[in-house]
Amino acid sequence: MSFGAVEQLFYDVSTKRNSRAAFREDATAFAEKYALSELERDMVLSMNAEGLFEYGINPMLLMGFWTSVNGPQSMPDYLSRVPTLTSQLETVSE
Amino acid sequence: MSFGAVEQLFYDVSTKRNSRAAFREDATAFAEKYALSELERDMVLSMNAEGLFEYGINPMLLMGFWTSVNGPQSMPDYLSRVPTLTSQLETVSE
Amino acid sequence: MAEIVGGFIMPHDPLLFVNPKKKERDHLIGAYSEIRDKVSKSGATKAIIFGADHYILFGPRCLPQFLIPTGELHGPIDRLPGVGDSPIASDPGFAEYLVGHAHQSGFDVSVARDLGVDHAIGVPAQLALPADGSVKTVPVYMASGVAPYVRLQRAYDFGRMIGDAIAKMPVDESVVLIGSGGISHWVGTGEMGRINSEFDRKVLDCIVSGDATPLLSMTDEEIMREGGNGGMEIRHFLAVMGALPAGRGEVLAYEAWDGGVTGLGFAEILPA
Amino acid sequence: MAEIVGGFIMPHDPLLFVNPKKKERDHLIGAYSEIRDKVSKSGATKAIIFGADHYILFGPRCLPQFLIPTGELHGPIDRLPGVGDSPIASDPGFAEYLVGHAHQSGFDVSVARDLGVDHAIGVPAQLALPADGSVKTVPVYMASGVAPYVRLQRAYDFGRMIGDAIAKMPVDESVVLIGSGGISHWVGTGEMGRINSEFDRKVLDCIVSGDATPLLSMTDEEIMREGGNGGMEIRHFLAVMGALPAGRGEVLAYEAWDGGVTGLGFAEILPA
Ligand SMILES: [Fe+3]
Ligand SMILES: [Fe+3]
Repeated sequence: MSFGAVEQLFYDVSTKRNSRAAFREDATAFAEKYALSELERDMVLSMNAEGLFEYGINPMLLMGFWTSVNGPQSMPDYLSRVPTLTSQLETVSE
Repeated sequence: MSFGAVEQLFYDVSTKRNSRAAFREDATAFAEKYALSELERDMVLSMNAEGLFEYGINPMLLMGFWTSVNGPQSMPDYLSRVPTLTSQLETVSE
Repeated sequence: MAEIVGGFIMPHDPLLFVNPKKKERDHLIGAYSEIRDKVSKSGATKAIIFGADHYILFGPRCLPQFLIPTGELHGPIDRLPGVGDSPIASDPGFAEYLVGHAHQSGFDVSVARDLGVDHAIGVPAQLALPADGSVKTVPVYMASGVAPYVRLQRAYDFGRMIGDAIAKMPVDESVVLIGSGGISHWVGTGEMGRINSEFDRKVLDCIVSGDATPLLSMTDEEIMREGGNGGMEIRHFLAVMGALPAGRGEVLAYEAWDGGVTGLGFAEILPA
Repeated sequence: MAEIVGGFIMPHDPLLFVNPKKKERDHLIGAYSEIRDKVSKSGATKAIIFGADHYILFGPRCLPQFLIPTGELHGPIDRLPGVGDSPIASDPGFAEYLVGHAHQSGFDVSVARDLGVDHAIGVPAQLALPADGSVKTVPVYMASGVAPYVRLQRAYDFGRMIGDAIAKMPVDESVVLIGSGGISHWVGTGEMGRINSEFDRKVLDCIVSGDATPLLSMTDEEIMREGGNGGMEIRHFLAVMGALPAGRGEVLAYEAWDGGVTGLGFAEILPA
């Protein structure tokens, strides 16, 4: 899986001004620079917080990516979508 | 000393296309983004291979920076300027 | 001979500074000042601050278990209201000594030659150390925010190794150690906003008693469940405890502050 | 049960591929093919390649002592004539197993979740392993190009730990180990172009005898003086020797090739 490429994209968007601007301008074109699987690309482009969290993306990074793109006022929206950590722990321990 | 800032500049120029172009276009403006001391800035802007080597910059990085800026055909010029590693070892062991 | 003159734990919660709900917080900001006074009175000349990267400084191409910056310092680069990005007094020679001792002792610490620190290091450095730069800081980044996480016992052993490094320094120095981290908190997960005071008390009790065993015997899954992914930062407290074995502690302030999302604990650990 | 079926050392000198002086080199390129055939015949399913970063992959913000990439692989990103940047068969599960075993054994290996490798890993992976992807590669980057350098004994002990990890794997696997590095060479220093055959022979003699002691007892200053800053890469050979203690070696090819700047040695190490 190319999990790491998703995190690299999120890291770039969260920490680099140019990457953030480029992603906001044309997310599809920006995502093409990363070796994402089709599933990954779809989750990234649709800002699928639930799917990305369950996929195992680091939650701090996912939140940083989300708020970089949608602004800090989008936090309630993010939190209404993202699953609990506990739900993931139960998945693991089953 | 801000040694690390010099290496960060060299690393960026050696490994990032945009940084290389920006340095070639306007080295003085590019160098201002890094917290260099006056001595360091002078050595960088004058491409002072001898001084930078003696200052302790990693030789692989220094060579990479030099040839990124001046092109691979500049290697003989670089080698005619750069001191020997042995000369540095003697300095250290004295 | 160098010696450790004190240990502290304190949070670095950005919300305490942003204060979006405009809640009363002077008593919490005051806890940083109280520690600053204690550090001043201790005669400290050096500080070692253990903190986490939150996937801001280090990207997916290099995720270190332990990392010590050996150059000049400034931060926090993620500026906070009241905590600007300004220089942090550093001591590259001391940082390099610690790196060398770590390598010699079998700890494969990574280094940064040029690093602006984030709020995990910047908040304690700017608020809990004297403003005159008389205390030189060495940050130690530990993998507490991004997996694979440093193992709990390894965090404790790292602190022991740091204690040994200080004891063996041939020069007169007085060192304070700071474990920077929130207690229970969930960051970027559906629980965000939950604070588990029971977990927080358990952690603070260990610090007060000077017995790290209950912390060391937790699994990461337990910590995640009871303390959240942010609670993984107890590793930083374990490093301080490892350097001050059997040192008893005192809680200076604790609050499950409703202006933020984190159990905020401030404590002092005295050398045994 | 998994086992190590063979060890190899080989160079990764870019000049061998660029060949700026148009020198005869088929016999050297042929040595890679010879090793590839041996790997095929050994029935290997996994390869671990020890290499150096040359200040290309990791910048001044994070310089690891040891780093294992745990994601998908491709490279070399610094494309060379005849060695394109193409996928390298990987096994994230095996990489994660090695990281976990390292951490459990007290080696604080950093990880990369997403990394294109450079020529140090890419050259052996593309030229010395079967082209059909049947051998899955795990790279191990060691600090041999940028200070602070991994200590020699630590490099050897790291190899021993890897040998232990393989011995304890609960599945059937056949593993080859590759130490990737030139012998004497000076990179970016005034000596560049000098090759010290005497140093090269000393290193190869140790590999042939299976006795690492003469290498382990060198100081870094000696290596720098006699083998150059590039000679620090003997750490990668020491890792292979540590995993194959007392394994005797055979030199497959050696040349102080005048088309480049590096003592080029190819050797096989057989399990004792
Ligand atoms: Fe934190
Ligand atoms: Fe090399």
